Order: sequence, then structure tokens, then C-alpha cells
Amino acid sequence: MVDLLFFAELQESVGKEKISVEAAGMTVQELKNTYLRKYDIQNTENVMVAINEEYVTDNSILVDGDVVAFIPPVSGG
Amino acid sequence: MVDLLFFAELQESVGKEKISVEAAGMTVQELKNTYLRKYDIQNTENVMVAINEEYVTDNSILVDGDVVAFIPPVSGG
Amino acid sequence: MDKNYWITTDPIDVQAAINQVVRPEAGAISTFIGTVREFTKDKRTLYLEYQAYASMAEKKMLQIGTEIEAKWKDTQTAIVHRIGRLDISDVAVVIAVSTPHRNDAFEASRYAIERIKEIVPIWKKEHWEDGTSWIGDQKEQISYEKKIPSKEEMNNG
Amino acid sequence: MDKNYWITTDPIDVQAAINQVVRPEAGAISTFIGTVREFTKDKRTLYLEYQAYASMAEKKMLQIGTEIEAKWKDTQTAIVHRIGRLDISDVAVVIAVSTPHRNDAFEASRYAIERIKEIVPIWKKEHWEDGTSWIGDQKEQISYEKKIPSKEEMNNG
Repeated sequence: MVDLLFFAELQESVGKEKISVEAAGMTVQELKNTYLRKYDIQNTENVMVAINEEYVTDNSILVDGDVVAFIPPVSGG
Repeated sequence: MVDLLFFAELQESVGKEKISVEAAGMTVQELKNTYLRKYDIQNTENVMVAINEEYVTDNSILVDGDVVAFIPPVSGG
Repeated sequence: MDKNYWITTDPIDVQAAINQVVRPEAGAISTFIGTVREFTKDKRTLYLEYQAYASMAEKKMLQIGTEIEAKWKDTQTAIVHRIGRLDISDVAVVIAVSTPHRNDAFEASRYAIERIKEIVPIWKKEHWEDGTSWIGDQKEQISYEKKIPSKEEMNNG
Repeated sequence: MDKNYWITTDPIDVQAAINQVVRPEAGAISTFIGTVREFTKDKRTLYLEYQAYASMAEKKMLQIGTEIEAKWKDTQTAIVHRIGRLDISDVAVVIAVSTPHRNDAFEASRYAIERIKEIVPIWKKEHWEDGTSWIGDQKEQISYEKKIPSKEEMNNG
């Protein structure tokens, strides 16, 4: 299983902070296509992805136990 | 009478914080020549002068009651 | 997590951040304090809500401190960011950088706030008089082509 | 004298200076804190002694704040300088500038510290391990041709 974390407007669109899915072997791009589109999230190209708290590129491949965070444009400070 | 204030190394050279002198009508340059040289102070061209807490040029003329400060290069901060 | 980089739900004590970087070798400390501004142009903010991916945010703030140490000699940095509900004039973020000489302190703290707005997973929700919105501009008034950190930025953790 | 610009013999409370510039219109506060550094190259400082022409110094600090208001829109500034004996890591000066946006805050506080070193009648006496000396370089490592403020600077009180 892979945990998916959603923040900010993504969390509001999904209605949850976290879901667990079977996604080992998928690329980040495939994960985005599947789970962000499922919740009607537009502008997915602006969403960064972190695996286990480090930013990754869309062609990274997931393994079991990964924690994936979908990170919309940040606005701290 | 005019009050002369000395600070930092000038104060140490003069041995006093303040002296009162008859100097109405003198220019700042004349005052420097008279009172700084009296105390063997070199590099008088680096000493700025303020009359009544505002910087003045060497050709300013003193009037009775003025407070004159001799200001060596500052080093606050 | 390094005690110099932290996320908190409590009001920020500016002095606590400064204390983390005071040291005999430093003669200059530059701090940046971000507070909640009431008006953005003519739009009035009632309050803000900050959310963070806290564990990753602390890691990324530490990364910024490490970047600063690499760029400016002999610096020490502390960064604290508050999350949750913040009212007008509340302190959202404090950056403190100490250096032997002042120019480096200014440049480094300016660098830190820019980097926070690029790579630290924290989000601000504006509660306006007439609605709410999550703010997505990473760099406020400046528009950047690059939305995703470079490979180097991503791996420099 | 304006309460935002003061000379004190007491330890400086950084937060007190910050509080003078916090306001709903500001989103950014940049502070500069000058502390007593132990080593300058390989020369060791035991402690410092600051002397001021206090009444004039407060006037000149106010002048710097006025210059900042003229140069950067909608700024508010506070400056406090301590005098007397200061030990290693003691805070000698705090500058706080609040602005709506952060770039102005950084530039203005940097301007303030440079101007303090030019026009504010405060002097530092170093007590080294091997003697004492009044420090006369107005701008520390930078050597300036111009030792006297320009006419404009002098009259801009």
C-alpha cells in the first residue's frame, strides 16, 4: 500500500487528508492521472509531488510503503 | 560664552567633557585651530563639528550661547 | 529535527529564534518577521489559516539553512513558522541569521524568505471579508516561469 | 524625542523595538541586531564601551527614519542604541523597519545601519586583550573618501 497525502485546496477537493491505495510500481505521473483527476483537480502540472518528504519528478516509481504528498504551490512566509 | 563638548578620544585628550569659552564671532575653523591644537589633537580635518546638535561647516560663525560639539569619526552600530 | 527549524501552532517568540543564533563569533543578526497584513490592495483580510506538511516543512527549512551555510561563510540560521489561525499582525514566520559581518546577514535572510516561498510545504488560506481562498503564488508579486524546483534543489535535502 | 528612536544604558529588549513598528498595514519587518563580536581577525575583544552625544544621536536616528520614509513608501522605523559597557554578544543596536512588502524592509534596514555609521554621534572603544582604542572607521572594512557628511546630509535634520 501507498499513502497519499493531500494539502490545502487539494485536501478540500478530496475531502480527506490521507488515503491508502495499491500503487506500487506506478509512476508519479500515473498516480497523478489516476487520483488527482478522480477528484476533478485541474492544473495538475502545478502540483509538486514528494515521496517520503523529498520532492521527486513525475517519472519516479512508487514502492510499497511510500508516503506520497501532493503539494500544490506553496505560500508560506 | 560658548560651550565646547568633546567626545571619545578628544575627550581623553582634553581631559574634560565640556569647557566654556569666549568665542562669539569666531568661525568653526578658528575654534578648531585654537582649541583642538591647544590639546595637541592631530587630524583635525577628520573632526566634524555640530552647533546646537546639527552638523555645520568650518566657516559657520558662532554666537553667544551656542553649544559646539567636536565629533571625531563615529563608530556606532 | 534540528532545534533551529521548527513549525509551531503557538504564538512565535521572536527572541527565542534570535537566541538560537547569538554567538561570540557573530557581530550581526538579521531577522525577517512576516506578519499578517490586513489589506492587500483594497482587499481586506479578516484572518489567515496556515497549513503545513510539518515534518517535511522542518526538513526543508533545515535544507535552506544548509544552503545558506554553503553560500555565506560562518552563518548560523534559525527559522520558525507558525500554522493554524493567525489574526492581523500575528507573526507567521521568523528568520534569524547571524554572521560575523552585516552584509552577509542581510543577504542570507533575504535568501531564506525567498526559498521558503519556493520549497517549504506550507499553505496560506486567506479569509477575506467576501470569501476565502488558498493562496498559490509562490513568490507573491513576482511571477516565475519555474514552478517546480530544479533537480538540484529537490535533491539537496 | 520620538519614542521610536532612543539611546539607553540598559540591556536592549529587541521585542520592544519590534513592537514600535508592528501595524496592520505591514506584512514584513526586517530587523538588524548588532552584537559585540569577540574576534576581529585574530584580535580578541574583552568588552566594548560605547559613548554617545545622546541628545544629538537621538535626533540623527530620527533623521534616518525620516530619510527612510522618504525613500521607501509606507515604512515605519525604530532604532535603539545602547551605550556604556557591553560584553561579548550583548546587543549594541537594534533597527526594526516595517513595510507592506518585504523587499523594502530589507533595503531600508540595511540603509539604516549604514547611515548610523555615518552620521550618528556614537563612539565605540575596544578593550582588547592587549590595550584599548577608540574605533574611528565610520564604515568598518570599507574605506570612504568622504569623511564629512554632505551639506544636504547635514541640513536634512
